[in-house]
Amino acid sequence: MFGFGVLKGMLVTIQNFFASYFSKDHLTTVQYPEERLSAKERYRNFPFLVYDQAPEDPRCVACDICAKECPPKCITIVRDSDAEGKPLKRPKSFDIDYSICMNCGICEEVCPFDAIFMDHEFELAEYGRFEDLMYHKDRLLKPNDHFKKIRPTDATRIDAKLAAKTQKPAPPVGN
Amino acid sequence: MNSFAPLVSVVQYVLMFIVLGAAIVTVSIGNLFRAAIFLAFTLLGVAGLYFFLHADFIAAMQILIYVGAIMTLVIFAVMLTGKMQDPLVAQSNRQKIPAFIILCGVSAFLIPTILKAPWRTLATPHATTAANLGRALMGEFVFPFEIVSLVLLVALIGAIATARSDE
Amino acid sequence: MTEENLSTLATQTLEVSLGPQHPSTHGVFRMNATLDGETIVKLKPVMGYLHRNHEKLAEDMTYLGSMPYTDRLDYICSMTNNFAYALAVEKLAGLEVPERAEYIRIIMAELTRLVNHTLLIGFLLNDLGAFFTPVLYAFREREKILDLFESVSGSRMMCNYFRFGGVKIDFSPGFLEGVKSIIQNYPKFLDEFEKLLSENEILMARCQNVGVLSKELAISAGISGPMLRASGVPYDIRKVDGYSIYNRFNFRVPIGEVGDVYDRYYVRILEMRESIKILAQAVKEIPEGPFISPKGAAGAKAPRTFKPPKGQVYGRIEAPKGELGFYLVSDGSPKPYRYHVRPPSFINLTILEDMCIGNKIADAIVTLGSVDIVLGEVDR
Amino acid sequence: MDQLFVNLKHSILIFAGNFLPEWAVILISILISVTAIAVFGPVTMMYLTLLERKFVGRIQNRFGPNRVGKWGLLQPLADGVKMLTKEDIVPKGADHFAHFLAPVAIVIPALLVFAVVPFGRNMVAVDLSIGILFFLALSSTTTIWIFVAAWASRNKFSLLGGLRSVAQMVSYEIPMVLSVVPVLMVVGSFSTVAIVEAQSGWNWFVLTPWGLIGFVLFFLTGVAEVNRTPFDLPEGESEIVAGFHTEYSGMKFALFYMAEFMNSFTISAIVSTVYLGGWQGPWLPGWLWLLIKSYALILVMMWFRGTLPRFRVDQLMGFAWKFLLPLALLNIFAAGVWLAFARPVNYLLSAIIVALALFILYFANRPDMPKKRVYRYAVE
Amino acid sequence: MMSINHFLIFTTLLFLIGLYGALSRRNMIGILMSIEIMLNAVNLNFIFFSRFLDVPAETAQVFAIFVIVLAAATAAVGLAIVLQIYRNQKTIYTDEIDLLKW
Repeated sequence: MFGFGVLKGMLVTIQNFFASYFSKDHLTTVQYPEERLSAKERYRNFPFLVYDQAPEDPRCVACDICAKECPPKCITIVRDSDAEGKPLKRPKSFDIDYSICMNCGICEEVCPFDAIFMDHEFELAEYGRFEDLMYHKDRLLKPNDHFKKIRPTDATRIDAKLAAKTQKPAPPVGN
Repeated sequence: MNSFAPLVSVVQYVLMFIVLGAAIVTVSIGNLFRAAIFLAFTLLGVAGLYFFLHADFIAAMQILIYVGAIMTLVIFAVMLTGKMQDPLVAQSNRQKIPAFIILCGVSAFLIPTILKAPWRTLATPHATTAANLGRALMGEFVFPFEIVSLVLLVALIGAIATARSDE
Repeated sequence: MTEENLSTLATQTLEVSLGPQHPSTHGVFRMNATLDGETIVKLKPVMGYLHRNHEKLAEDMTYLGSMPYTDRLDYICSMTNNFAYALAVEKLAGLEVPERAEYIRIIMAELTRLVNHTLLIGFLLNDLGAFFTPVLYAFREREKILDLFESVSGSRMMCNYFRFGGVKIDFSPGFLEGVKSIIQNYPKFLDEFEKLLSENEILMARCQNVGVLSKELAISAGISGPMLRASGVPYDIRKVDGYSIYNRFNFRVPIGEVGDVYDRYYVRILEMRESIKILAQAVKEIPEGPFISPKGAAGAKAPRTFKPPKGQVYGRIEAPKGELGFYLVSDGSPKPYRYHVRPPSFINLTILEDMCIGNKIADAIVTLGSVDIVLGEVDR
Repeated sequence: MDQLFVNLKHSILIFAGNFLPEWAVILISILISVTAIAVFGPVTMMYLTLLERKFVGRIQNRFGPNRVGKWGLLQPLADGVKMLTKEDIVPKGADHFAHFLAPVAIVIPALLVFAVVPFGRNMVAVDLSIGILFFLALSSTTTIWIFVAAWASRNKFSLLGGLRSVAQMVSYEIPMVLSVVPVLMVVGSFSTVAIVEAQSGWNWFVLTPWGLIGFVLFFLTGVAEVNRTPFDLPEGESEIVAGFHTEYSGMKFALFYMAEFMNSFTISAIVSTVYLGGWQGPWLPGWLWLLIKSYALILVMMWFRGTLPRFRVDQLMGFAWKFLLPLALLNIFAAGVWLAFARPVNYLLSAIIVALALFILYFANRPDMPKKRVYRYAVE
Repeated sequence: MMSINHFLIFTTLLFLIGLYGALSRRNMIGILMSIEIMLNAVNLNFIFFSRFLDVPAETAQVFAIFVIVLAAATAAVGLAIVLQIYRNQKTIYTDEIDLLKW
């Protein structure tokens, strides 16, 4: 009483004032553009598509599972077809509306072909609200090396799995 | 007085005109809230004149009591009777012109009197200090001082008792 | 100018709309307060500015699809929201949860409780007029827990971490060490926090006997969580239901006496200390093993194959803010037929007027702060 | 060093006296003093904002402004440019004239009181015989401009803030005036210069029993007079948005801000003058001593801001009327006793009176004081 | 130095302005404000006389203090009465308060 509680509180704040000059724990601000925190490996932001060799040949087979399971329905896939109109196992267009996507990572979980993953890229500011944040296939496709770089653990596991799959004769998949 | 005196009196005259102007606005403006603001300026100007008359203590009292306290009361009263300050309702009564005539009459009587009167001014103007004032209050004028204190106390209690809503 | 509004000076009241844009309404919440001077004579909460159709959206989505949406209910504690939803669905589908997953869940839930209560106390002090200092100290400590959440689930706030029958993924390496350091350091921070706040005369004067909620009213209004316990009702779903594996842990339930803002504040501080005790036990006992049951893993991989049997279920947990329940009706399809949330914030908010009437307007803000609402949960 | 500025002014005047008439020299002398104050006031205010943001920032474990210029030193300029270029919004229903007038008029007393602050030996703009009274009188005029601003804005939050402000400033003025009375009794003059002279040779009034109490009283009421935490109810942002300046933007808002900061500087300067010996001090030049003392007091104000929540209206009033006012009155008595007796005895006697006063007031206010509580846990 | 006549004319005018306000205002608060102006004019005269005429300065200043104090009392009681009238009569216009007029 008698203001001693107030004085005690003031002691705490002044301790913090001085500690901010000495201890990193008491000056937690990260000076963002100059200083950056290293992203956690599991960090998920927006999805991207993986290709192994060439961007024309993505892992995605346009099965549409991610589009169906996406909770906010931000993925739109159009399956490619050859000259005769026979559908091919690759997307003609693959659009993700980043302004709608809520970074839940469910597309990555449900993808049976390990073709879509969550990226670490977060500096995505654009001038256009709609068209600029609509990511088309060309902007979504990134090499497997990028995936390896950002998430080494998952990448090795998945690469091993895919390698095991290709060693075995591929099971006939009916179109 | 040194050669600086003319400058002082220029400032004094300016102050006098400010006071007069503010007072005229105070009594003639329709919006009572603004009238109160101009009254504040009038009172501040008068306080300034007290400073020039070397009545520092009175000047400080003027600011402290008039501007600090009475003006607050007035503005409060204006606010509490806010519905009375409808700009559409005339704020002056029918006595406007008679009042002006009376004014002219009184000034026609007073101003010549002032001009004619043989004022015996002092060679060296009086000045006093707050300490002397205090001694006067506690010595010569102690009885009126106590009476005034009592009046103020009674007025305070009376004001509180009057303004209170009956519950 | 009618006769009526000119009646007398004394009864002229002032109607003030606090919010939806107001510096301290914890989101887009609005209180239509009628003031007599500074005293509140009437207070009407207006909600719904953040309505996002959560429940109906969920009925058009697979069971898993709603999981990320539950994150956004009470966006401060997504983990417990996940927990309640997962618990309800597991009850519906009869899924078993592996031992390790239960421990993971409890660690996450208690960490969330720490986050929520720390932040709440920070914001409560902001409502009291402290210039951001407690809230920034709270943020400083919360960051450490959020870092852990990020390292394990990939996201700091919208964790989307729980899956039916377990959790999404096992701990990342170093996570348990992180929890251990929190168990070690958090009490120190709480001591500092208490030294800063608990005995501060201004805080005590502002909080004591303000926004008093009687035991009877609390019970009949369906209040839950720390608010109910601050009113002196020893009711904690962790003890009552013993859901998950809470009955294995040794912890106490702090009880308030008066049911005012100060009790609500202090009960939360004590609850945090108990949470740390639970965390310590959980970290010590956590076994090795799978983090999700095989059936659950299959369901998470292909959500459309996850079809709980027909039936209805109510799953509830002791969320940091109170009883968070999910009521689900299944018609045997991959989508719930009916999906309803019992949000603690919303129910606790309903008696705001009863707590505020007769107090000053500043107290209404503090009372609102002590109720601990998150508008995402209130408006859904 | 001590007379650096005095000599500077003096040599300018002598130089001017070579070819200018006497009245022009006096005019120049006045102009120099006025310009010095008119520059010093706003510059102090600008850098006080920076100091406050840096200091509170460090208290809150963050940097504070550090982007504009080295250590953010250009931040005040950037803020000024921003304020100047902001749109000046006047509400539709506002009284335009009063809305414009209030912020302008509020700066004038804030600047005028600099005139009686003795910055150093011979460094006072006007040595008024009623210096302290001048300061008190002018700072009391701030009330009506705040109220005019509030009323002219036609905003309920502004009005509430204005009403609070009037009630608070009128209440705190009384203990403020009474807390200076002991010094006036001992010195026998209102003049700030005389007060400083009386404290030469470490006879600082704060070192006497009544002086200590008077110092604390004067400082606390001063903090209340300039509406700073924990007495910042007129602008309590968590309750009434921004109080009386809710509807002000751009430069008008900046003027309010400027008045507040200049007032806090003058309050600190006057408190150091009256109780801390003003510019008296060893080794360093006098003006530096005064600046050191005032800045120390300002830092304490900022420290308050970084730590304390704010009072509630009724508690604020209770604090002024039930504690500060009787204490100030008893303190006058203690000072009288101090004057009446010889050296060693008077210290003892006035210390006893002061201690007794605190003791009595403590017990008299006990029923209103918050109490510590003991919490129990629900039995298992 | 200021001419004594000028100053006295100034105070006279100030007094008359106040008088005009007191006579012509309908609003009771306005009348009170005008009365304050009149009191100020009188006070100015007191102080002026004390400085330049052969009167003890203290006497005049003490008188001025009493006037200020009484003005404060007037304002407090007067405004309280105004509020009470407003509460009972719903008006503070002097020409509408005619309860005693037949």
